[in-house]
Amino acid sequence: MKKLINDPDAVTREALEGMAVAHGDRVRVSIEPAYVVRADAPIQGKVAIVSGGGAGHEPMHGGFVGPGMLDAACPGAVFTSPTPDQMLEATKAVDGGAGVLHIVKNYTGDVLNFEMAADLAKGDGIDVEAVVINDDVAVEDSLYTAGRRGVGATILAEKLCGAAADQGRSLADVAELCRRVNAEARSMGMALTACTTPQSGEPSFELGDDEMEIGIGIHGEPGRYREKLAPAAAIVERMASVVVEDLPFNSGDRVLAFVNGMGGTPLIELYIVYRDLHRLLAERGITIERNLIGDYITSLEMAGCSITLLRLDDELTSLWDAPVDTLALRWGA
Amino acid sequence: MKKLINDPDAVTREALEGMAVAHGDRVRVSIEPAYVVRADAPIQGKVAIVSGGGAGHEPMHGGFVGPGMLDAACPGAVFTSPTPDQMLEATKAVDGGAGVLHIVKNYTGDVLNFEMAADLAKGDGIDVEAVVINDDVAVEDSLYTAGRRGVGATILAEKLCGAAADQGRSLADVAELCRRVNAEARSMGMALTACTTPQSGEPSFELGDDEMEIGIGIHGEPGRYREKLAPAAAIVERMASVVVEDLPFNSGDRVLAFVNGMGGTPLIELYIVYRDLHRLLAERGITIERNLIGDYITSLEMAGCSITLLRLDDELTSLWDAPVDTLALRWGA
Amino acid sequence: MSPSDTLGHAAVEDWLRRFAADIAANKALLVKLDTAIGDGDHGTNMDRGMRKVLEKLDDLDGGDVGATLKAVGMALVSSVGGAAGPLYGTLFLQMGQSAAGRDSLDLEGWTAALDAGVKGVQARGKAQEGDKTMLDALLPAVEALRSAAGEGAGLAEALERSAGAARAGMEATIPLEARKGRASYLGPRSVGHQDPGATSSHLLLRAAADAARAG
Amino acid sequence: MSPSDTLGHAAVEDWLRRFAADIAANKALLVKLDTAIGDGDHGTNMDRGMRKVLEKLDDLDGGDVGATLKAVGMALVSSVGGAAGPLYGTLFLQMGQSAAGRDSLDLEGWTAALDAGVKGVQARGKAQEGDKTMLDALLPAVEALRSAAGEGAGLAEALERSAGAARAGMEATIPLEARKGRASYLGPRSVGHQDPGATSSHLLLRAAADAARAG
Ligand SMILES: Nc1ncnc2c1ncn2[C@@H]1O[C@H](COP(=O)(O)OP(=O)(O)O)[C@@H](O)[C@H]1O
Ligand SMILES: Nc1ncnc2c1ncn2[C@@H]1O[C@H](COP(=O)(O)OP(=O)(O)O)[C@@H](O)[C@H]1O
Ligand SMILES: [Mg+2]
Ligand SMILES: [Mg+2]
Ligand SMILES: [Mg+2]
Ligand SMILES: [Mg+2]
Repeated sequence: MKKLINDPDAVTREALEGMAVAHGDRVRVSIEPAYVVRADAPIQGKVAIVSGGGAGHEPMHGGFVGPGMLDAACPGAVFTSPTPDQMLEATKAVDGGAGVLHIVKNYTGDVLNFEMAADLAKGDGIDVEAVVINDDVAVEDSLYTAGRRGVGATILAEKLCGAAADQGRSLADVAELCRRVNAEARSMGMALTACTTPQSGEPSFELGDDEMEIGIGIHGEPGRYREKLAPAAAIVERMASVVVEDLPFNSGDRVLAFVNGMGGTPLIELYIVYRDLHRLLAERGITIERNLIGDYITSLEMAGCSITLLRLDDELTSLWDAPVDTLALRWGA
Repeated sequence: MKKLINDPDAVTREALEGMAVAHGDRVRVSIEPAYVVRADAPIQGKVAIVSGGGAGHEPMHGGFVGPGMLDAACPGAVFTSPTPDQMLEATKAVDGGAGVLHIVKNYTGDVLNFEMAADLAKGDGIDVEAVVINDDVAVEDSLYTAGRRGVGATILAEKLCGAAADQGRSLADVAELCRRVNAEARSMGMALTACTTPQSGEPSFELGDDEMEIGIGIHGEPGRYREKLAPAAAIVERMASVVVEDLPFNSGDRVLAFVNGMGGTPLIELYIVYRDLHRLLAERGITIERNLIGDYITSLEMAGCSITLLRLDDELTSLWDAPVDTLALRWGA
Repeated sequence: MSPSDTLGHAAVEDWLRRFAADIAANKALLVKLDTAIGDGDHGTNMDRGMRKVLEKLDDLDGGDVGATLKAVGMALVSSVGGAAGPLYGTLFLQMGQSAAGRDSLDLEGWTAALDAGVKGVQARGKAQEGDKTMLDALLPAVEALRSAAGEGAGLAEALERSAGAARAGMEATIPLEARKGRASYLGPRSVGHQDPGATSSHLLLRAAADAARAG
Repeated sequence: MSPSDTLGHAAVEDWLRRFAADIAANKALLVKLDTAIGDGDHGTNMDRGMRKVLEKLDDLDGGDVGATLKAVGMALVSSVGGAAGPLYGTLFLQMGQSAAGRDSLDLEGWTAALDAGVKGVQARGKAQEGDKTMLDALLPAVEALRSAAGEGAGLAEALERSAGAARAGMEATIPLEARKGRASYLGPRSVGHQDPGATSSHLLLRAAADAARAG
């Protein structure tokens, strides 16, 4: 295992310490329990937004804490959902009296821990709503299973809900928006290589030189399918057609197209993916009205990418364009 | 070789096509010859700043084109300096009558091609100054060799000179500032893994599971030294002490600390590196006044990092804080 | 020393310490199993939690088995994270609830406590037997306790049979396709692998049987 | 057909086509050599450039050797990039300058042209013999042409000797520590590897000797 770390068990803590000394002007960092809140929290009268999840997906979520997006983020150990006490403390730290939205990615661990945290926070008199994001079309949607994973749409929901909260909307409104974003977004991911968690020290799966995993999540799990390596255009076709047909996105739709790197893929390749995605959508009469290209929801050093499409309307577009001032997303501020 | 590409010989072109459809509101992209200019170029009366170099270092340089930073960037093939005709066309496209600064990284190819381009542009009546950046302390500084490489300081120079140009300073002034930034900055890099260019298809060097390369550049070259893998704090000590002692940075100095990822290193690790760097500098009485942490000058998917320190004074600090509005660096705008 | 037919507070502590040691010893195995069909953290998650539990046990005073089990549950909830944190946390919290105020557990008390714990896991995780989760070890273990009691077995013997049932349930997860937890994302590719949570649950019941025999 | 003692325009074209073919055939080797002590692009850079040159040659009209060589230099400058682009570009531009208006080159003309080209490379790149660059193949090649002429050798024989000297110079780069170009960053670690630019320069002069023999 080759990593720039000191101690596999201290990765999250030491990175938080780095964040604290680097960005004390923008965020307040608590090490124990571990959470990051915007420096000026709580904002009185504004709905606060809290997210969290295992570490190893950076810049998600800590990089999205700031005006116009998240009020707090709770990181767990690498790929391990954080615990209710972290979420509870973060929730208390950001509550400005208008309630707190928990944006939760649909993984059993995240859902259960956030559930317990919400119960505790409610016990403390804080108004909490939780919305579970489950946009990953690689997984069958079923009542009898853990259901679809939450992936790229999480970031879009965090941005859009952050903007809505800034407009002074109520907790119920912001939560409803979050559900709508989730309902209008679909994602799929693929990997060219595995990743290695500091704790395990071994690659998360073995893959031949001419193979790729299609339908991966963001935790180094093997994908749904193992296939022969293909050119970028074919990979884009393979993923985007499933994404498009699932919602479905139709001719005439305006979308936000999010091409996300899994951590180990050079940016230049993401632009090739975007080029091919743009062509494919154009052929289907779908217009990309906004885009996001880069490493935003990663899986350590995994090489690969994911594609997320969100159907836009004027409201969503204007919420997307609203100012945001975080470490990883910043405009208009 | 596992890459999200269609054709090893078309990587730069297809990525530029992606950039053109993604960011047409911010930049104008020319495919043949290949260059990227800010959408509103030329800015009359402002000194224009042009940089360029091989591709594979993204977001450098295309990601730094925009208000407050570069007016144009010229990408070559992966790791191959662009050609004079590209630089000439870009120079013409951005000249607003106040002259053009070429910021050139010190590699024989970059220097020679920019030299030819400057000669051609001068022949066309454009006032051109070139400043060569050579901040890499891993390489001996000597009149009889190719000298030190240009690495992390390039980005700092581009930002600071962009801000100076925005203030309406003259070409001579901006060039002088660029030389000063170069003189006050030092860098060193290391790799945990090699990288693979699309053209060669093979890793740029072989490295054992317990080895690292110290003193690498940004082109997949082996480093100056091959050493046993070490914890992050020891690696930081190994690199930062050379950087500090080279200038030297002294107790009482205020610096900008730039922790750069080589492309395949998770952001969480860069924050651990920053934590350890912050400690080391604090012990030496050096204050980090500004910082930059992330993948800005990369070497494809190489895992590793570089550390750049720039000695600040009030002028440099306020130029750093000035608004910048590019794809990869954006604040105050 | 012949095995006693109740688990006193010391025996419960012994059980927890054995479990912590077994988790530590099997950390790499649990990581490996979780790497195959999950995200490779089950071993480190459980180990982090059980190390926290050991710290708690060192600070304990009083002999209330229920209070101890609750403290264990709280420690797990606030240190394990992932799916296993709330699930094992709930198991212990519910066991503690069931055993509240008791200074020892006989077979009936132990069975009632474990049953309450397992019901808590079911309520929280909404999984059923055959979904390829820890429940596939836990549910047969409760069943085995009941039938052992019906056949008049002593405490140690009953816990031995419950550990055996947990082992069989754990092994029976191998051919299953996962329907809950992270492994469900793999669909058919989850077949052929033993569930990590069922494996740690077997360790839990194996440690209980060992504590009962020693106690 | 016995070799002629001048290189006419057709022979010059033949030389350039042979060089393009040799570069294409040795692309992987040049990449490998450049990977060891540089950035692994010398083969693709030169191949991209020589493919552009071939396009240019197809469009040529007129028999001015100097004009052709200049066109080749321009094509290389605007397509190769890296260090090799300006350096090989300059080599051909200066050769073209020296041969301006000539429809053929005799040994003296060829020697003068190559000498001018190599001086151009030196002026641009500021390298000296022994710095482990293409000059380590080029400079001995010019030297060999001169001594062959002094000894009364014919054109083909002189070019053969010049190619031999280039090969020896190329091989002699192996033990050198690089002082120019990317390989210099390696310091002592550059020792033991053959310089890629010297290797392509040997191909250039080998192709010239072959063209002269065939011509
Ligand atoms: N809904 C559920 N009900 C019961 N057990 C579950 C459920 N989901 C997951 N598990 C158990 O949790 C184990 C995984 O735990 P762990 O790896 O620590 O958490 P995570 O999956 O969040 O990484 C699985 O092997 C399975 O036995
Ligand atoms: N200053 C110089 N003078 C002469 N030749 C040089 C000089 N610098 C580099 N070279 C030659 O250029 C070759 C490398 O070319 P290439 O790989 O195409 O460019 P780059 O080094 O920019 O990637 C080296 O092997 C060397 O022979
Ligand atoms: Mg996990
Ligand atoms: Mg190169
Ligand atoms: Mg797990
Ligand atoms: Mg090269």
